[in-house]
Amino acid sequence: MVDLKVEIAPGLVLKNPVMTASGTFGYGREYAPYFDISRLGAIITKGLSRQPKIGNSGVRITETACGMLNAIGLENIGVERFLSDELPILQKMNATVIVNVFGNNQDDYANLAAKLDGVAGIAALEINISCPNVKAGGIQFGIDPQAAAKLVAAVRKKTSLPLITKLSPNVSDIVVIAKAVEEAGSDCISLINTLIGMAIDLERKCPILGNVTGGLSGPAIKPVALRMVYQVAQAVSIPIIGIGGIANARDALEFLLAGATAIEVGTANFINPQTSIEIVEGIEQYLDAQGYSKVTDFIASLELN
Amino acid sequence: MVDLKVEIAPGLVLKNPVMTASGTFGYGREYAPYFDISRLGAIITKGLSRQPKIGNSGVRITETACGMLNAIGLENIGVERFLSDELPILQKMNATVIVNVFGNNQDDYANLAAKLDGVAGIAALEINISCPNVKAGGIQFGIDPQAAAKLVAAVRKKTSLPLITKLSPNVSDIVVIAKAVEEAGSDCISLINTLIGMAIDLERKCPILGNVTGGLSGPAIKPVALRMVYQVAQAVSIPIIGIGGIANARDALEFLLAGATAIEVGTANFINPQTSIEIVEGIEQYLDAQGYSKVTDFIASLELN
Amino acid sequence: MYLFNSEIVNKEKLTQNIFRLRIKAANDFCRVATPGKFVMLGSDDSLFDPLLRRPFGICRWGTDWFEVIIKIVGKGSSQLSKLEKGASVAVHGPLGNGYPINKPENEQNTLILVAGGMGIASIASYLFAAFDRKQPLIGTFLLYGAANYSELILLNELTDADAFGLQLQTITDDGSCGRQGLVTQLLSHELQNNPQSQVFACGPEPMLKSVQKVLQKNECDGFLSLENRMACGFGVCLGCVQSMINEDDETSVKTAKVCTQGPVFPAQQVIF
Amino acid sequence: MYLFNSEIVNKEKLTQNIFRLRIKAANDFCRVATPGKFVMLGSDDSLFDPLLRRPFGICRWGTDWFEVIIKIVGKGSSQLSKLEKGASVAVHGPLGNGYPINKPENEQNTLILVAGGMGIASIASYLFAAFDRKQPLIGTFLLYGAANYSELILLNELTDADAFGLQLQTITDDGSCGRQGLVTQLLSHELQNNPQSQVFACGPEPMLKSVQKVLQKNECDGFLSLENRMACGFGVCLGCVQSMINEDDETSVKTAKVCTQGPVFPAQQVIF
Ligand SMILES: Cc1cc2nc3c(=O)[nH]c(=O)nc-3n(C[C@H](O)[C@H](O)[C@H](O)COP(=O)(O)OP(=O)(O)OC[C@H]3O[C@@H](n4cnc5c(N)ncnc54)[C@H](O)[C@@H]3O)c2cc1C
Ligand SMILES: Cc1cc2nc3c(=O)[nH]c(=O)nc-3n(C[C@H](O)[C@H](O)[C@H](O)COP(=O)(O)OP(=O)(O)OC[C@H]3O[C@@H](n4cnc5c(N)ncnc54)[C@H](O)[C@@H]3O)c2cc1C
Ligand SMILES: Cc1cc2nc3c(=O)[nH]c(=O)nc-3n(C[C@H](O)[C@H](O)[C@H](O)COP(=O)(O)O)c2cc1C
Ligand SMILES: Cc1cc2nc3c(=O)[nH]c(=O)nc-3n(C[C@H](O)[C@H](O)[C@H](O)COP(=O)(O)O)c2cc1C
Ligand code: FES
Ligand code: FES
Repeated sequence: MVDLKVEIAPGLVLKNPVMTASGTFGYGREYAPYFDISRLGAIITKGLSRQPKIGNSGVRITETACGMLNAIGLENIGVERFLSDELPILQKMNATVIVNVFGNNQDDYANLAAKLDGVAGIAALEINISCPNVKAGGIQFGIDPQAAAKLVAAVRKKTSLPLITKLSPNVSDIVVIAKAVEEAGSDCISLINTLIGMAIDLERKCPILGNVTGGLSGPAIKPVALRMVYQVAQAVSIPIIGIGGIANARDALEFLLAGATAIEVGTANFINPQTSIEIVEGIEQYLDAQGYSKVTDFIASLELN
Repeated sequence: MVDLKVEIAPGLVLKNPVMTASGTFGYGREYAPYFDISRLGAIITKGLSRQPKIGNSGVRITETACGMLNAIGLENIGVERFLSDELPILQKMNATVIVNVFGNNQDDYANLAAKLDGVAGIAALEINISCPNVKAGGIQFGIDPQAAAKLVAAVRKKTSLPLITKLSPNVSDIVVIAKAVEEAGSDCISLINTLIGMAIDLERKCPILGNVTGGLSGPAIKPVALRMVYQVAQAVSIPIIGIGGIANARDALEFLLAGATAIEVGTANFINPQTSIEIVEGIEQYLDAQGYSKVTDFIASLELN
Repeated sequence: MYLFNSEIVNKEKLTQNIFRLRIKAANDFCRVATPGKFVMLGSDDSLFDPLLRRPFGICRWGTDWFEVIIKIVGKGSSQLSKLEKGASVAVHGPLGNGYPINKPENEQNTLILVAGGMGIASIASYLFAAFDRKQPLIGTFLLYGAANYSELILLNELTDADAFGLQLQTITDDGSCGRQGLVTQLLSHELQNNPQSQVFACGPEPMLKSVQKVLQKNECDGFLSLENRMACGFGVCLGCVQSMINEDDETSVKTAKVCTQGPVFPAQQVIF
Repeated sequence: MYLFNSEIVNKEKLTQNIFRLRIKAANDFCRVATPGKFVMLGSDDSLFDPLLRRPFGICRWGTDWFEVIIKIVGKGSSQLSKLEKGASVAVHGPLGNGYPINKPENEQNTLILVAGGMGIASIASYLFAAFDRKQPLIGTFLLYGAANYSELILLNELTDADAFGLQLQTITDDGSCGRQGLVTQLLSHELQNNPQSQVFACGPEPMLKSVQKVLQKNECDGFLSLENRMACGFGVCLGCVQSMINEDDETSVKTAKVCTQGPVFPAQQVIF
């Protein structure tokens, strides 16, 4: 049996490299009827803000070719209610929990980091500096390396939790941003968040989404995600979590080859709630069949022709 | 019958808004067996350089979810042979010809512009400042607004032809680049070129493309293209040509609604060589049925809810 | 809810672009189905266009099968329409909360079912469940509107139901069957005759909006079954939310997930 | 070449994962088909996964039909495998340049056909064309290699051909049919017996490479049919190019489009 353990931050060893992407796994317990969520490497919660947010109005999702656009607008129950109502349930389920947070400004992030620091049952913090769907959803931090570094440094000061910074793909040079957040003290980088896209209703001659634009996710974006993971893996020495269009074990394995230490499953959770656990099993079977004794031997083993 | 004429640059009126994207229509005559190519708004040739280029070796194309990656490497016969061998044929066919060019540096672009200036049978110049597949394929100009502006200004000096600048989507802020090239004297902006992506062969544990990364095109990228066209349309006053995943008349109409004065059909030409002419017919039928007397009334008529 | 790959055991064309699929299901699935619940259906997991599964009401069910009625409107429904008897289909359900099926408090109260267009699939699930339980439908009205005669489906099956006491009225936009007009006109009329009625309605949003107005005007309660766009169907994407009146704090609005908290909601709570 | 939507008139399973489709075609299509040419096939233009059409050799044709033999290896081929008799299919072809079908200059020369795996579909097109023209195949060898017995297809149909004079030899990787080994071993042997032969070969790239070596060693001419990845199939994407020896200038390399200049090339020109 292949050893699937991976270390995604100093001291943070996951039982396997499969996590669930923020915003696609609710607060975790919604998946409990479908499988034992403690079997995942980790679950990453819907992005939390200091205060609850009601999100965008109008149509929030629409399907595109091999992808979907969402403009949820970071609707969430807020950090307080998460800690009181949701986290205890996840602890009871023995799930490894990574909390995703976002804010309107540096203060918000620092405050959230401080609030979550030392809370039992939280394995790590993923800061979303890349949500395209709200004006103040952190996107300004995601495209400017200086701003990103400053934010990461501020959060770093407030937390002893392993810190994952989630990057936006909507940039000219992902490597520059990745290096900046590594430098600033991020323990790990996750990428990619959604590409910014738009869909139009020809009949009604208006944008389909209430928010006009939205985040593109799903298999359509996998090639972009894979490229960015590969580029960043060449440039940084902290672990990388690959995200973007992963729908099955083969996709996940491709991201590992490209240099990701772990992966997050997003949109595919909507199609089949068991996708993430099937990916755990698929990776295990594949590596076993290939004779690997540990997944870490497989990671970043891509060969150039 | 709806009037399909559009003006994409001062004095350059096309018979309809449908063109074919560079690199997906050969030098034009390859499509002559399938329909009368003079019926298109214009055909845009494979990107030309001063000298012929042999392109990349290894696998050059691979399919992805609702898209494809290409790493052709700008293989082309060079401007001289185009002028001697291809252009006369296109003239005989009465095709409206727009020539796409690229270079390694500003000199190359200026030189190409000078050479093509005043040549009979060329309706406009499209400069590709955005090809991701060769190190010196212009990509540096495509992501830096200053460099883009300087290049456009230099080309502008060398040609009296209508000048279209083709932008890369691999940027943090497409609007800044668009404004820079407008300012620098471009008559028109075409967007988008391909997104940079990658595909991996799990069995062989290596990148599928010989060039490791390639350009992502096809329906998968349509939401990104539509968003960028919409954003740029809000910001510039020169005409915009929409490109990206257009596969049928409905797609084309969506780009027109978003603010494109014309569109280019790319990857879809590979699937069905008659796609572009079917789109001309489809646009005409749709607008006729909707009671439009001219397509320009439809362009940019998107309403926000 | 259950997650399984199943088989199409029957396929029936109802109109040019509406068809019915009977799909195999285990006992457990059928035991938890109730009128108004739905399933997410997908056809082939190895291709990604269409990507997401699509929601359809569970229209009828037996011990080891259930039926959906699907109108072809886009790529998901048209792909499902290509599946023939014997083909496999991916099923997730039963999902959501259906119509309240406890008897109306007052036995004398009438129940008015209002269906617009494909809303009939959801509304019919209530009727078929009653038929299958041999529950009499005395005092039950079905007000059914559609664009034209050919869009009115299930008429034969629902007319058979006369025996059970169901009173059916149809109305069409073009008058090709029943009265000419909108189904809410029928509703206004019936509510005047039967002011104490319970109302269940399903149909396009503009119709539900106007049903809500009629109910308000008549100070009558009712339930609306919504059909918002869904990505997941089980409460995790937040794509399907609908604004609702916040009962705890009437000055503010809250959102409800149509998939898990609905699709059936008390009419007075929904903010369109 | 022609571009049309057509109908599958027959479907036949040859092995677990190889099937044959007979597709309706107009006279004109069949008149310009020659052995070694190919078609681009697609199944449904309204869905984009798979996106591109896929190339398959035209294996046989009559007055108003042609056949392809398809091995399921990925999403395109597996989607085509789901089409049943009566389904529609999008066709573009005949494309490319096939095998030279003029008689070998010297009538006495033997013709050696070398097929590896699915390369048989292309090679068989030569044989079927000969059968259908009732052209005798005296002095024609078919050397056919595959992984194992069950991967050897068309054996019956090709054995019938014995009557025409065809000499068939099979070889498998595991020895489950014919000799054990690689088809190029058979080729080496035959070329020693018949040094003046003409050779046509189709199969996976490693096989063609080694065919090329054997031909070189025996100073023998031949033609290789390549199966590079294709996006368009008609010369506009430049995706399928293969490096070739530049005859005009032997110090430099040129590229050829496999789709329009091939797929069949003189063996000595190809640079693998
Ligand atoms: C709980 C629930 C129960 C349903 N029950 C049934 C049923 O029993 N029978 C039935 O035929 N349909 C039912 N529907 C509707 C059905 O889900 C949609 O028709 C289907 O998802 C459309 O998918 P498509 O891929 O064919 O169309 P798409 O290609 O996705 O869309 C086609 C057109 O419809 C529009 N559209 C798609 N979804 C919606 C939406 N939810 N609201 C408004 N416009 C939309 C699109 O913008 C587009 O114009 C139900 C929906 C819900 C939420
Ligand atoms: C001129 C020509 C004639 C052909 N004739 C036949 C025929 O008669 N019968 C037949 O079964 N096949 C034939 N092929 C091969 C056939 O086109 C491919 O098997 C098919 O396109 C694969 O599509 P897919 O979507 O099923 O596989 P994909 O999902 O595209 O790929 C499946 C696997 O095959 C690999 N692959 C795909 N295409 C190629 C390629 N061209 N070269 C190397 N590896 C590849 C992929 O990397 C992947 O590992 C021919 C190809 C050409 C160019
Ligand atoms: C409906 C939806 C909601 C999302 N919400 C969040 C969020 O709250 N925080 C965040 O960091 N990413 C969010 N994302 C982005 C995903 O976590 C992920 O980065 C992206 O969807 C790409 O992965 P995929 O292609 O596998 O879906 C959301 C994505 C979707 C589709
Ligand atoms: C095979 C291929 C070759 C291309 N070559 C060029 C080129 O030479 N010059 C250029 O400006 N764009 C080139 N492009 C980009 C297209 O013109 C177009 O911008 C892009 O493919 C997006 O449109 P689509 O999604 O409709 O294909 C090429 C695209 C493809 C797929
Ligand atoms: S459809 Fe996803 S939350 Fe309702
Ligand atoms: S397949 Fe496009 S040029 Fe050959």
